Amino acid sequence: MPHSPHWIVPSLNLLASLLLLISFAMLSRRRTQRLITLFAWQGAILFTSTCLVAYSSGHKELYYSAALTLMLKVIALPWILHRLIRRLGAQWDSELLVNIPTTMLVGLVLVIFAFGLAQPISLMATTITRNTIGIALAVIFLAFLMMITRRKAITQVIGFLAMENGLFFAATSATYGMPMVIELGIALDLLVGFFILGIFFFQIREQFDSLDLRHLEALKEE
Amino acid sequence: MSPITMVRQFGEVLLAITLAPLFVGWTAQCRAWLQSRTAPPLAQPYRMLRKLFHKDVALAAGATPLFRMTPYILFGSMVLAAAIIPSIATDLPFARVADAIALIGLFATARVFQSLAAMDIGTAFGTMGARREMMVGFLAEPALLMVLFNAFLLSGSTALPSVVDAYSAGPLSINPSLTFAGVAFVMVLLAENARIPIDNPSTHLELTMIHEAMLLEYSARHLALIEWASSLKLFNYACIGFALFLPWGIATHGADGGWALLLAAGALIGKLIVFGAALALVESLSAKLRIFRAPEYLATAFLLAVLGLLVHLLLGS
Amino acid sequence: MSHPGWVSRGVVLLQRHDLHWVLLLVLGWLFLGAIGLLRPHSLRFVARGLFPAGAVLGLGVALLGAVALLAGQAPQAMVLPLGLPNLPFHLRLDALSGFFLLLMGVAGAGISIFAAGYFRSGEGTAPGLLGLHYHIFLASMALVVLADDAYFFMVAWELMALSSYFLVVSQHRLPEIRRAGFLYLLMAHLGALCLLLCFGVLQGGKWQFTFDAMRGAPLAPLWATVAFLLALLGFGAKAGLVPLHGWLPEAHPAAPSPVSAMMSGLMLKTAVYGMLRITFDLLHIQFWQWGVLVLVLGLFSALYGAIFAGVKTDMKRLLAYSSIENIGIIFTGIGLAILFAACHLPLFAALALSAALLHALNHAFFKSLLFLATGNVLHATKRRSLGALGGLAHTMPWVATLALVGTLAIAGLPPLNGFVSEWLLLQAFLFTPRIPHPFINMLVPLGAAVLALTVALAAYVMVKFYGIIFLGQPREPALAEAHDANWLERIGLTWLALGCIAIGVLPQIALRATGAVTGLLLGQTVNLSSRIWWIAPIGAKQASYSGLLLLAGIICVVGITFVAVRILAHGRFRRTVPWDCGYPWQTSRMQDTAEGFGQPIRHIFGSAFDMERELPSPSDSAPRYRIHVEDRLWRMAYVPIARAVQRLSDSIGVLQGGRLAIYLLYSFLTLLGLLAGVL
Amino acid sequence: MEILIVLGLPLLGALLLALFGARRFAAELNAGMSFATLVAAAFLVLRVLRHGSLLALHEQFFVDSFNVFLVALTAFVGFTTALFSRPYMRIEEQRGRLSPQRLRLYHSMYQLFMAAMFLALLTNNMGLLWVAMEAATLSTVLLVSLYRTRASLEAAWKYFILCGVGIAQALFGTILLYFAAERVLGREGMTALLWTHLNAVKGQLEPRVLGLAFVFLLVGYGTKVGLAPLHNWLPDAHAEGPTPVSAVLSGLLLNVALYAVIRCKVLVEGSIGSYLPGRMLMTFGLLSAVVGAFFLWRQRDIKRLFAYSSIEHMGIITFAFGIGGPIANFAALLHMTVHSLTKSSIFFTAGHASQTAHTQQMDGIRGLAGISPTIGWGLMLGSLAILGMPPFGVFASEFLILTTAMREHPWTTPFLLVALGVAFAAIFRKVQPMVFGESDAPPLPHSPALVPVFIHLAMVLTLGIYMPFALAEWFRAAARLIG
Repeated sequence: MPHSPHWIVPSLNLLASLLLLISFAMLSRRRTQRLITLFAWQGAILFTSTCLVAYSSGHKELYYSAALTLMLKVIALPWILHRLIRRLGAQWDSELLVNIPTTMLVGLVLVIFAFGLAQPISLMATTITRNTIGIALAVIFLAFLMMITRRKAITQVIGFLAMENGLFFAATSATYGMPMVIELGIALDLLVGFFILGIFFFQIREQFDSLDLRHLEALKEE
Repeated sequence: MSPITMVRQFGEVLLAITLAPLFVGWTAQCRAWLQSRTAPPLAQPYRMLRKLFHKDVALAAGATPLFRMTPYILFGSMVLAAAIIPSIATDLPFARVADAIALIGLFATARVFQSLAAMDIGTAFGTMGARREMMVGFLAEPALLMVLFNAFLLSGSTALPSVVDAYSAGPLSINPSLTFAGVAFVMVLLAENARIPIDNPSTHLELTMIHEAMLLEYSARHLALIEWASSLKLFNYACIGFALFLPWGIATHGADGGWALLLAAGALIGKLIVFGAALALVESLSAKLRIFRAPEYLATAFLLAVLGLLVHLLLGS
Repeated sequence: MSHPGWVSRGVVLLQRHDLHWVLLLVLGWLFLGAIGLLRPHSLRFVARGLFPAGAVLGLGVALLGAVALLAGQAPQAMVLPLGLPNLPFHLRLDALSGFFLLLMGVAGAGISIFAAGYFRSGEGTAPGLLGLHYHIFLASMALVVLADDAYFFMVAWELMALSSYFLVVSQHRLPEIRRAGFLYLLMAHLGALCLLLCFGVLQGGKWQFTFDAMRGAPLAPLWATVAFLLALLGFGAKAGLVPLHGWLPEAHPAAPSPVSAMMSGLMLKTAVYGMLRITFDLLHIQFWQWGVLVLVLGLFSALYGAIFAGVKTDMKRLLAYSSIENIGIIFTGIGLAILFAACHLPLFAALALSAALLHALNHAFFKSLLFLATGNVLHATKRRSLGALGGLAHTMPWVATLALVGTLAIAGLPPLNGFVSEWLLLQAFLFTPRIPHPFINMLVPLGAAVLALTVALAAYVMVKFYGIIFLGQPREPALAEAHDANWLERIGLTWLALGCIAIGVLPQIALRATGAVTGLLLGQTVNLSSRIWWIAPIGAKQASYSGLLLLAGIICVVGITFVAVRILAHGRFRRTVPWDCGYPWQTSRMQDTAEGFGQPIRHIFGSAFDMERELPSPSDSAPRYRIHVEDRLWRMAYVPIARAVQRLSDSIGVLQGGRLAIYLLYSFLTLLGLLAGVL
Repeated sequence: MEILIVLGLPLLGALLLALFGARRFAAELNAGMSFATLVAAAFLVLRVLRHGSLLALHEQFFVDSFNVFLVALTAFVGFTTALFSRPYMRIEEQRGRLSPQRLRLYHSMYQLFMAAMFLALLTNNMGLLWVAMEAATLSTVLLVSLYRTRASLEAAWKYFILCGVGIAQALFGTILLYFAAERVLGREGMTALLWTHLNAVKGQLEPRVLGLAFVFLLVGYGTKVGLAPLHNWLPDAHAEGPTPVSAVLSGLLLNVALYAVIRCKVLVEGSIGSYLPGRMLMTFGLLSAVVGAFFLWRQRDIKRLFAYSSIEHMGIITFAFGIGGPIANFAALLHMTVHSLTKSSIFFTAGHASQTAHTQQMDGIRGLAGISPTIGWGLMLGSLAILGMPPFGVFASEFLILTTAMREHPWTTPFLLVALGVAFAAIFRKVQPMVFGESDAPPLPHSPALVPVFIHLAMVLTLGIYMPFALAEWFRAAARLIG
């Protein structure tokens, strides 16, 4: 175990709490562009925390995944998203299914639940980041909640990506990251999936000339 | 089987064949007296038969062979029944052919043939009569079976000779269950033989008649045979009743020499005279029921028989 | 029993490979069906060629069954290298299966011969396909009684249902026939599922699916009862026991007449077989409560069937309800047998069981005969409603005569076969007071009364059936050119009619057959008197009956009377018109109708029906009387179930509301729920 | 070696078809590649039969009796489906519903999908399993939306989001699994995600963590299995995609997803030693069976109908796995096999049926037996088979499942009865008028390729009355493995 300076752990916890904060912010934002920005911030924090973990724990391969995060989640995806919404003219996210205060409350409950779940795990964890597992789980739940409460296709995708972030954070914080092969595979899937999404947006657009999910409720048991 | 048993058998059958119309005549006479009419002579049924036998048959156009066979089948089955029922003696070689239940079956066969024949010509009345006859039949049979059940519980057998033997072996006593059964049996007898209150043999009022409606198309010898068969039926029922409820005097197994037989014959005639009178009395006292009341009437008979059954099982004799 | 030498030698020869022969013949049936596909559209090839061959095979099966039954050797077993791993197909031929093979073979032969003459081209399915289904049907029924393990039994059982379904819908262009077929297959499948569960209980947790293992496995009383109830459900559904009878009056009329005959005469009996196999063979204990249950169900079905047969005006529907009645009688016998067996009165149990078995055999004969006869009427007149028939005795004397035999037999009249079994059953009832349970021994005798009522009602129904179809005047002019059965059909009908007479006249032989079965199942047979023309099942003193002598007696007396009348009187007669009651404008439409015949029954048992009447008003110029009688149980049992399913499926549609967010919510809640669960 | 071929051939096929997929011979090429894969799979099977289970490439790949028979099944159904899709897609093209470009996409994606499934089946690495499952989803999303109609887009979208989210849960489950394993096996040599190693040490894995992990894995992969209430994507995707895709989705993808669930169940049950996972599976199974059955009752669209029937059957299989024990597992494996064979054949006939009638609405499909007997009787026999009518194999497995359930968990049997009964009524009352009755529709322009249908049905029939010794042994071994 290489040396880990005393300031590492507090700063990691700080980052983690920032992550949680951002998730709540995403939950409360209405404008799609804001969401994308927040998503990018989330990626950035993830990148930093991963670097810190890599530095402190001395697992070199974590740097690669950090780099991967940087490229993918901080630069590539937000950029593409921005261009997308500009092309699709979908900057404005209209109403939510549930009003914001309620969402917040539910989110709060979820966070508590997540911490409760993570308790046994973090007790066992040997990593210096053990306390952040609960936060990772909370981030996942909140992303899930966001997907449920949003109406537009793009926002759902962002929620999906946020969930991915949460997972990544969980991986790094619980186990110093998965083996490299898996990381690559995951990243690849993410990328492909994202491209498919892009294709979708245009197809949906040309069929429904809107990304509002209300048009996507035709298939049901009448 | 020894010649004496054969003689007994045939003697009984002949006795039945000859006595049956006489019995009907006697009943009619009693009725006439009770209704203070001048009675027809006792031998009136015989004259009737003789007249009918010498007439020509007027056969309806659409009649099938079934129609022409039926009178013979009716007569045949009734004679056969007479051969099975121990009216004067129990040791009859032919009695083993059918027990009481089979006897009911035999009567049912006769009934079905008569109804089919009645439907054969395709007149409105024939079918109506057939329908009503069958209805009375399916209502009467359960009651009759319950009556037999009573007898079986007492004697442990449904073969009439054994029943009689069993009774006469035991002490002479009126069994409570049998009283119920007896009443039920009489009611069934009235219904099955087209007597008041279910049917009236001496009317041709179309809307109420059952038995006569089935005979409308018959004439001459066919009619004679049918009439004879129905008198035999009444006679047979009476004999079944005697065997079940008043078996005294019937020459039982073993004790059936010539004198015993004579005695039995005398007893039989005596019972018939009394029964005929009683029958006439009942018929004169009661009024004919509407056809739709028949179910209630027969249900009562059934109920009485079942009561007898339960009484027996409860008192456990 | 004493055979002449050559017979016994032949019997020995057959016994040695009895089961193999049977299997060979059954495969022969399948083969016949298969080669029918070579020229599926040639009626000549299939009908005139294959069906008679099938009939011959049927006779062979019957012979082998009889050998297995009467030669009284040990059961033969055999294993085929098919089926599931660890569970190859087991076959077994013992007295019970032998009896039912006999039944199927004999009656099936008659039906096949008839079918050879019956099928016309251009009626629904191609003849080749029809032949395939028909012979698979026959073979699967034989395999059902031969099967000796649960899996093979179920396979044969469902194969039977499937092939008969295809036969039922052979004229599938008519929607109502499709509906009937659907209802039939559905009920059959549900019943099969119950049987599946029943075997699931019987396998005793050790996955021993062979019947031998099940015989050995002891069951707790509770489990045994569960198994029994499941079996009752499953086989009751197949047998058409009320209230599981819904499919029967639909499917039997829908099928072509030989198929109706097969279903009613043979297929229902496989349910009886299964009931006996499980109750007396596989389950090692019985409880008297079971007996009471079966008895009550049986009596109820019997009465119910008889009542409805009385009011129905479609001749095949009428016969279908009469099948329910007869099945009810058979199950009454089984119930009595269970009751007696549970009370350790094996002799009386044997009596009741012989009655049930014998009635199964008899029903195979007379019901098939009558269904085939209706087939002839259908072909000759294109009419199924009694209201349009009448007077066919003049135009179709063969059918009329042979149908008369069937009518008298099913009406339970001596000296024909129907009477014998009912007589035996009533005899069995007479001993119910010996049962050592208070109440039961008082109430069960009433069952005898219900039975008597049923039998008498059957007579009523049959008078209606025969009288209205064959007697009277033709109700429609078209009936005048109705044609009689062709020679193949005559052979089939005659064969079955002879069966009715033979069993009725010499019931002793049939009793020997059933005796072998009761000996196997109860270790007890009714007492078989040495002379061939008597039966006295308990003892000559209790009761005895002789169909032969009864018949001889009637014939003698009738003959003597006839001759006497000719001698003493004369034989002259002249034809005249019927008496017109002083109303000379009578038409054939003024005869009493089938509805009219149903009237007393509607009057007496009115509460059993859903009736809708259409009465003419007195001032009606063209008065019409129409009455429609429906099965009340249909409304009370079947419709609610269908409604419940409909409602549930309507309400469940909400789950698929089309909103992605809601779907996500489902999975989210599932996740949280499970997490809370493991926490 | 065979493993690499089995994996490589579809990838190669995907590449080739991406290039030539628009050409005339593309369909034949597709079938050819599938056939080659089938041959390779056959060799793999022989190898396993001869030498037993084998590990390859640093233990990254693993073949045992459980997955090898799924590999064989997948290759076989993949091949027959390719055969079927040749004339089917040709008719679609003639009808102008698809352009050659779309066909290119279709063909290459088809091969890619096969490759993904083979990877999922063959890999020994739980992480790779996850990757492969995700890849399988991604490759089919575009197939579902192949027609580019509003409905198909919507279906594909829902499919993508629901399965994507589900898969994400599965990833978290995998992470937890890794987390638990790492503390026993350590990070070195990357053995901590290899199923064989995990299986070896499953006794020492931390129960609570594995319990949590199983929940996430079950919800994740269960979404792809189509377990209620996670099933909502399934009917839409099956109904709106082209029929061959519906066939492979229903016949293969669900199996593979269930395979993943079962692999996880083995580990978890070994670790926490309680019946909790089994009970969960049983509950999910029963729920899916009942829900699926009642959904069946209200269907109007033929492909939707059989999609729901897939949900019902997946429920039954899951239930059987939940019961556990040699017999139930055996039955479940058997049911997996016969279900995928039967259901794919049904989809073949259903596709042609709807082409004949120019509609997927069942009210519009009538009298198939009259128009073209092969389609009609194929549909009738297939439906009877899937409804569990003997002598078809589905009955064999249902026989074992029901008889086992009756003894081990009697309380479940009423639900099973209701599910099976309602499903029977629902499907048969729809199929009967489609096959029988009158119709005046003209037969298809291009002769339908129903050879696969009858091959499948013949195999199912055979399994019902005779099971080859090798296959039985195979199932037994697999059943023992699952425990």
